[in-house]
Amino acid sequence: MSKNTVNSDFSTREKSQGKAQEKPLINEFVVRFANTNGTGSASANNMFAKAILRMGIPVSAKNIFPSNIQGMPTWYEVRISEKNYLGRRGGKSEMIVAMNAQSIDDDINSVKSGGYLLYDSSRALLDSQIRTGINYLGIPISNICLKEYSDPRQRQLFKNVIYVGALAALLSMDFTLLKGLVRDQFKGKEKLVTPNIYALELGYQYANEHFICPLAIKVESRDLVNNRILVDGNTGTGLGAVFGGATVVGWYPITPSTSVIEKFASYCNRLRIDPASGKKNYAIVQVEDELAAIGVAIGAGWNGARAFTATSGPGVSLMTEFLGLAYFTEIPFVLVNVQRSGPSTGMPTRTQQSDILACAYASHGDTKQVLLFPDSPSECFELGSQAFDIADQLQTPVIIMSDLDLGMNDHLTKEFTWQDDKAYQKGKVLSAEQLDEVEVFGRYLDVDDDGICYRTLPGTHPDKGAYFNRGTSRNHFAGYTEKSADYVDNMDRLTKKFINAINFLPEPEIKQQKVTAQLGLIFFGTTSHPIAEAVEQLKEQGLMVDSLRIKAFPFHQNIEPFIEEHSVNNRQVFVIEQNRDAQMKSLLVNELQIDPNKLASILNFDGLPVTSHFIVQAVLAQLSANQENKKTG
Amino acid sequence: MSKNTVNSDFSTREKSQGKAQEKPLINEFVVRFANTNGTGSASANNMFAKAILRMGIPVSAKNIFPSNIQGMPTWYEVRISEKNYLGRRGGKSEMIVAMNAQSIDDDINSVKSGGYLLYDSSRALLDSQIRTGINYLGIPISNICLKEYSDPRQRQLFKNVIYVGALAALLSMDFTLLKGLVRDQFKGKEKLVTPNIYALELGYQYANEHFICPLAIKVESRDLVNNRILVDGNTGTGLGAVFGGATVVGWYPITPSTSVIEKFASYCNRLRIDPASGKKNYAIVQVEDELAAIGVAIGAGWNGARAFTATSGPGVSLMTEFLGLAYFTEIPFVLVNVQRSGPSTGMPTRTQQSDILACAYASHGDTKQVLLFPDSPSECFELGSQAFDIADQLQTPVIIMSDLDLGMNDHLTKEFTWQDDKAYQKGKVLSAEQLDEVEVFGRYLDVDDDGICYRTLPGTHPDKGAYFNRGTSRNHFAGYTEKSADYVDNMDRLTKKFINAINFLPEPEIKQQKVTAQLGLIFFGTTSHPIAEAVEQLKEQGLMVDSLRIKAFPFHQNIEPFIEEHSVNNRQVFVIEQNRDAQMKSLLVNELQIDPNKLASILNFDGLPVTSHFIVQAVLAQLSANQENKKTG
Amino acid sequence: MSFIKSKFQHPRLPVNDLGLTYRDYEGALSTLCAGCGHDSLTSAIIQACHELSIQPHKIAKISGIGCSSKAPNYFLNKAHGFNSVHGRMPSVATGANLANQDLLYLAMSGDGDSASIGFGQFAHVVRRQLNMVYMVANNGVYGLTKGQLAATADKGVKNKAGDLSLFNDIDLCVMALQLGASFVARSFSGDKQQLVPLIKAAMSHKGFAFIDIISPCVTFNNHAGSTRSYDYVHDHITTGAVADFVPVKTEITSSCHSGDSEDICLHDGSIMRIQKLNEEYDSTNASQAIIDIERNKKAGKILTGLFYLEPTASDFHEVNNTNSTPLNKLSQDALCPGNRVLSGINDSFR
Amino acid sequence: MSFIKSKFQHPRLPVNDLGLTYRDYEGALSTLCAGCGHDSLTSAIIQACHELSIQPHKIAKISGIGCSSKAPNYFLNKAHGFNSVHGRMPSVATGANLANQDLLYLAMSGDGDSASIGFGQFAHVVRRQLNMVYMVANNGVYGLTKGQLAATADKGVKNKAGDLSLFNDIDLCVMALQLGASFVARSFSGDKQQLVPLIKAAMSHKGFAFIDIISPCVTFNNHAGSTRSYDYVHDHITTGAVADFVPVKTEITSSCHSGDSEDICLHDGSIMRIQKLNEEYDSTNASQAIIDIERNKKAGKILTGLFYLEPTASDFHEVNNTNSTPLNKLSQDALCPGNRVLSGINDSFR
Ligand SMILES: Cc1ncc(C[n+]2csc(CCOP(=O)(O)OP(=O)(O)O)c2C)c(N)n1
Ligand SMILES: Cc1ncc(C[n+]2csc(CCOP(=O)(O)OP(=O)(O)O)c2C)c(N)n1
Ligand code: SF4
Ligand code: SF4
Ligand SMILES: [Mg+2]
Ligand SMILES: [Mg+2]
Repeated sequence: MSKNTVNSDFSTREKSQGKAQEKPLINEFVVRFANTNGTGSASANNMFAKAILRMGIPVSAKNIFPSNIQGMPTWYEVRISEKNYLGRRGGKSEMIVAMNAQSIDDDINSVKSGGYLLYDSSRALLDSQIRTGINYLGIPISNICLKEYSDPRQRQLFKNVIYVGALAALLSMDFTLLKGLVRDQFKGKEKLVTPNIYALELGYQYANEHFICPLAIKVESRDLVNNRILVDGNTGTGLGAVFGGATVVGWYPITPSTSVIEKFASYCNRLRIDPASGKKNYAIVQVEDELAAIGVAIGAGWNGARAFTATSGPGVSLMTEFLGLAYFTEIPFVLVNVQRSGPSTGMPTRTQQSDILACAYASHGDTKQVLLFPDSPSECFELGSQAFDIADQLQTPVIIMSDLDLGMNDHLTKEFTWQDDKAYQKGKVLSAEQLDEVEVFGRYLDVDDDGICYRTLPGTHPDKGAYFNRGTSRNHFAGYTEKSADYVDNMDRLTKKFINAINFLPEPEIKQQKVTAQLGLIFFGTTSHPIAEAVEQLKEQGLMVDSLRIKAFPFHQNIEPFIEEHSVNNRQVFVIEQNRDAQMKSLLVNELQIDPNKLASILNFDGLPVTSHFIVQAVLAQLSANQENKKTG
Repeated sequence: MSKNTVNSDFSTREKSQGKAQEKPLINEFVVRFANTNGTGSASANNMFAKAILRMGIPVSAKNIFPSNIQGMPTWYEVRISEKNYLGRRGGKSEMIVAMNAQSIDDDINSVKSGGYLLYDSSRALLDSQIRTGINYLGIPISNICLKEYSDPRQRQLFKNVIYVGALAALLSMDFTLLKGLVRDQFKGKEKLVTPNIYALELGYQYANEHFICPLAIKVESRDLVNNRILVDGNTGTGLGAVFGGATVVGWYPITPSTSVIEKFASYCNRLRIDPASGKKNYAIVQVEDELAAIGVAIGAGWNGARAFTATSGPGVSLMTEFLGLAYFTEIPFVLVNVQRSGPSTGMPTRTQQSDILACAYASHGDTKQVLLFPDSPSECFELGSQAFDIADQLQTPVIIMSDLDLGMNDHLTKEFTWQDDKAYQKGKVLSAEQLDEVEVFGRYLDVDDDGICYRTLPGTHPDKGAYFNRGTSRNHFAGYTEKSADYVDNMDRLTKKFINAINFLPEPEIKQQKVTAQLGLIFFGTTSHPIAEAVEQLKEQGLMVDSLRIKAFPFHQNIEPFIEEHSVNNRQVFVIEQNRDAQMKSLLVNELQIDPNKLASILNFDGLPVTSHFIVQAVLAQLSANQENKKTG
Repeated sequence: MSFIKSKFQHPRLPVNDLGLTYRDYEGALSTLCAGCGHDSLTSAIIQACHELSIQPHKIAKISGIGCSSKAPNYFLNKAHGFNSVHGRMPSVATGANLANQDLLYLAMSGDGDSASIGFGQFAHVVRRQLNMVYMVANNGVYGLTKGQLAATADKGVKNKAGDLSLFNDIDLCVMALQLGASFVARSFSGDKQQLVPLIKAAMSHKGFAFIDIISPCVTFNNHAGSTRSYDYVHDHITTGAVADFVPVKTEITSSCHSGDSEDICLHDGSIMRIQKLNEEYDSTNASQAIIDIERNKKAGKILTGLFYLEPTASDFHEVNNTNSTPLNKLSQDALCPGNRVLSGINDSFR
Repeated sequence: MSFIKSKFQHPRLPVNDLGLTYRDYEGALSTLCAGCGHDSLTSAIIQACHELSIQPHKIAKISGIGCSSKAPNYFLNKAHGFNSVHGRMPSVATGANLANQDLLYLAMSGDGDSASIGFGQFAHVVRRQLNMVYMVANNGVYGLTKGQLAATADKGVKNKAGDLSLFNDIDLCVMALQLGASFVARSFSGDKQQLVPLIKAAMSHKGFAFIDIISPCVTFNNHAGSTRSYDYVHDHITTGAVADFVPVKTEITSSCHSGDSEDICLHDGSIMRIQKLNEEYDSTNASQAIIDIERNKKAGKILTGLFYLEPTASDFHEVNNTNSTPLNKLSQDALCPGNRVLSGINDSFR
């Protein structure tokens, strides 16, 4: 076997130190794991990220996986940043753990000069795979496993744990803490603790014995995490729905939204069993397709239960007809759209923010839908529960616009919070008693002049309040009509309600310099992750930035002034989004009647989360183009 | 029975003349028919309109019918206009034929002062139904039928023919011509000719005997029709598809698109039977829903047949997912969208242009669809056949945006024309021979640098050209890829193709004054019908107008300059559309990067075709608001 | 269809156990064609509900799109109704039922609505054992869009426009039986004597109850040659058994004499009393029912009546083990785990 | 799944009548999980096509979405393929077939793709008698989305995640039989001896041919307790008859010895040779097939083999009376009525 190991030149202490960066890089680098999917690497990689977290160092993790079940390349990128820069950094990484023979050539090229390649030296690298300027850390992982384990599944699984152990030594991680993590992770499956720790130690020892540890990149404990947690957005959304009181779910599996429902289901299973009877205080039904999924949510919403469904791209398209019905019949429910790269099946395991127009104007005819744009798992939780209040109060669907990056990747995020004294806002639903007091009940009477009418639930009152809910035009009393005046009246009221919706929606998050800055950045959802870093980098270029994060559609009245202020006096507004067609910009222009030329677009739509680098380059390019124009124009 | 007849005071010669307008109104008035649906009135009313046409007088007809099969009020509005104003005039009409007891109160109020009410006097009117200032022409139609016919169906049917006969006398129509029309209409069913002519004569005689004929409104033969024809848009579209070479249709019934398919089927049945074998040179399949309908069109388009489907509102929403697939996989086919009033089921028998955004950006992800906007039945024919060339050349779906008014109402329109020497443009499809010559075939290689790649059809070549068509991202050789660069390359090429599409699409129709006029009107489809009249009325107010009719999306390069020119120097551009949310304006603003404040919207969305009156009032209101702003601003 | 409905109420209109008259179960005036089968169906539903003394507001009416799907507007004015989108009623009914299992779900659909666009949803709501009454007004055509052939039209018949039905028909009863529905029947809107007891039994049945009701379209499918015309159906209808519905008057179910082989005791204690007309008839054998239906069809007969009944079937909520308190009535306390639990959850992400 | 496929071609690889080797029928390298049933299915298709000497480019491969629907990428590289959207393959296949009836339509779907989201399209393409081979790779789960239960999963089983299958399964063979498919069979991807002849016969059959192929998902449904695992299927599979496919070598169909009661002569003159293992077996009786399937299921057995075959069935184009020249090959002359006809039409609007 030793014949297969790579020339040890590349894995000696000397080498690995010789080429390392001059000054040690502490708590500010990226480790990339290249694996094969279906080999159990995800949990080991996750363990690595969590160990960093427990050392008090800010960390983020991106799982870049194929639309496939087994055998294809998959990457996991851990960014460690005590500066709290947690967007995807992009570019080459300081270290790569290259466990996949299929992708190793590319992986070798994606190491920064002076960086490290940890690889399985059980098989020799090819000459062509030897790149000068990077450090090769060969560990004969397969051979170790072959010797240590007889069960092929274990041989496979523990490979991953071994390299985590090695990293602990190489990066100077807290090994005791790492072992504690294993114990926590396998709580309930204690039998697995010892072998996992053993595997960690195998790697740890090997590295200590063969390399000078730590390397020139390493971690040091800090206290920078505070009460933040490391969790994915879909968990936040699913848990938010539990706290928000959702009881009815119709759904159909689709990546990357599936885990919203899975998380909802598993928390319900823990937290929503009636203590007296042992029965479920919820009903989840995996239906035949997305048309049925949204139909279930609408039927339940009509009947007064809090209901939701979750889907992605193709599912959203299939839900279009029902979204129009719900808009027009004014039925509350929540739709979680975890966006992925379109169009069509597109890149189903890549991220994007490209369903904005499809959702905002979903369905034929004049329709507008309420959208929420969470940017973090904790906001997924927050808006994921609030969405039910909003839907009930506005009597309309609320669409939570998440995306694959937010939904499926682990992010460092504020801990989830809940006010126990905050009562659910059920909106204008008349009880039997209230109905008794009402002189005339008209389902579509705009009694309060806010566009929101009173509704009744089936079964409420023996004589009053029943009406026939329909997708056809109707008068104030829900009676069928083809009268133009009735139709127009109703449509105008819906517009009024939509404008009024702003009062129920979260305000944008605006960060202003003392003096209005030269640059105004507008963004939303995961586009906000690299902003802090980009702002810093722009500052280094002498450019001050004000920023506005959109949290909801229809747009809050603060947005237009922000744009106006930042598009005069040589200032420039950028709208940053992750789609090709500048969909959010379109929505801003349409709905706020803004001159599109006031908004420059920064569009990243390659399926990977946008980086600060991309943003900064785009800003600089646009600014110099502006200069150019001024000269020539 | 005579007891039931209305006080004859109101139906005497004296009365009917006494209140008539001073100067006779010739060839410039509206006759409105109020009927009950399911009573066979449509064909009689149509006969009336056609008789006017044959007298050489321009005429248009609007059928305002309920979403119901039998027993509900329905109206038929015939506008006679030797000035060639053929948009819906709106307002009150000069004459009403009031045959429906349910709606008669409203009908009486919709007669112009000095106008005429022709009604069935077999039953007495109520006192409340006697309005001063209009002329009552009572004919005991039911009684006549009761006496003349024993079969209840005939009693019902001939009522309608009788009032047409009466109108012939009252309006001084060419009675011989009318009888000739009956003969033409019942060609093949000769048995029906005599009884129909007899019924016409019953009415004709009664009117001549009881009223001074003609009235002060009347028709006079002219020669103003030329070679124009009177036909509905769906006939044009269906026939266009026959001439355009469509062979495969999947469809699902929905008003108002159903007759596109019915017409296609009936013309195919006449014109597309293989003379040798007696077999069909086409295949139409009524499938289970709209998802299947568009699936059929896509499958056939992929396989190289010209295919189409037709639908309306809810069907468009259901087709969303497949539209995204077709955009992304670049499959040609034609979708006819005969728009109706949305959202949801909305007013299914009323017109609107409110699916523009839903179609232009159909489906999740970044997608853009090619749209055509015919404005007349002859353009339905023209674009309805050209659409297949466009789709084949661009390898993408083409959506024909018709509407209920255009599709189902009879319009006076240029005769259908066809160039026998014009060959179908099948676009870049490689034959076996061509494939043999090609070095490397890549389905998505942009060989000509126009964004349009070469495609192959299944079964063409034993060894070359086969590829796997998929909704997932792919490289130049149609291989699956999740590489960001490949994905972006493909998406950018689709953008390039979309821009290039302009070269294949009809140019806008621009009508310019010698000097750029103060007003620029932009409109499309049926919104163009009242324009000639509106322009004239504005001229009377001293306002000169330039106009631009949009015929296709993506937008032609002439449109932006038109807007720019007309939004400087106190000029004003209006976009006229039949929807609530200014959808065409949004599209213009988004796609041309135009300041929305340069475009004032005129929005008619009550389900009835927009009138010149509405447009003129809106223009004047906006202009005075502009003035106001200038003063205060 | 008549336009002026007399407001006159006979002072001695018969009242039911709730003191309600037939009028209390009526709906808006029908706008369907005069003579439409769906109107008879409407009145059978009204009669069944009235006679069973169901509280009208404890019913929820759900439908798709079509003339048949409009019908719920014409009965039970005091019940909420939901006229949804074409072919997707079953999913809306599912959501509604999940939210509140205490209402009685009366669903109305057409053969276009259920056998074409909605066939997938139909199959899956059967599978889901939703506790509902699912009625299809089967006229062999699409009434509302003017007479196109439905998938239930017999092969070889022509519609009024002369189009030929080219393919095998889909028999929704056969499909419901095959997919495991626990109550399956067919009837004729023109035969109230048969129809009303079936509707009553379906409403008393717990679980998924399906009734296919042949309901002629006088406007588009009542011509000679149609196999869904009044005349044709009158002439070709047959049944395997006459069923009578005996409501339970007391809450006790012991009165249920299940010893009598012809009586089926329903979930609520009411009884379906069956008189066989055909030896093979067996309401507990779904396969036999399919064979009978198909044999009759081959013989040119339309078999009607109760085909299958599984009185002890369970419904979705039993299978799901849902709390018996309707989900839409649960308080925030029961739903929201609260802050203390949340902080434990937060810890799991550290 | 292996990543480096040897380019080495054995110089004496057996060639078929067209001079093509097995390799000429292969596709791209599979990216499915090692051991996935779908890969065996793929190789059975390759073998069937090779042995039948079908010209690869005269085949069109159509599929929906799922691991199974990816499979067409892994066979017949020289045939065009269309991987469409989830559950809607049947409509795409319909359009394709209408456009060109001269190709052989090989369709691949999954149980999620066909029994859930696509159930409506499945039912209607059966009804439409489309001339195609419709294969479902039935693994009881949604493979590609990581193991959720499909509607074909047996009631009471658990998936790998531990979710219980709560409702009756949908048996697609029973449905196809009930809806009038003219060729219905079930097989097992692990049993090529049975599967290959069935695929060949399905390809030779004119009309709608359906094969449900149990194709275990090694990753999500191969655990103990699954009824779709290799072990379970091996242990519980049974058949009513062994069928062998005898291809026709000459164009003359007289060689078809239909006198032999066990031989079924197919449309193209090839023969399906049936050896009954069960007395009741009758390939011409769809009702009997359903009964057999269900009886076996109750007995814990999975019945496989050819269930039903109607060799003289007609297909859509026959019913529609379409010209035999494929519609996509008709010239403009045949399609466009031209200006003279148009002016007559114009006159009808005057
Ligand atoms: C998505 C969609 N497609 C088509 C239609 C048009 N449409 C309305 S009713 C109907 C068919 C109704 O037939 P059926 O369900 O048999 O009811 P019936 O009118 O015969 O009672 C159709 C196709 C629609 N409303 N929505
Ligand atoms: C409209 C839509 N909904 C959901 C999905 C996600 N999805 C992809 S494959 C699949 C199920 C596949 O299951 P099956 O058809 O049984 O194929 P298998 O993978 O088991 O072979 C689903 C739900 C999708 N692609 N499109
Ligand atoms: S069209 Fe037919 S189904 Fe519709 S209301 Fe009239 S008779 Fe009834
Ligand atoms: S997940 Fe299952 S069905 Fe999909 S490739 Fe793997 S084994 Fe096959
Ligand atoms: Mg019907
Ligand atoms: Mg499956």
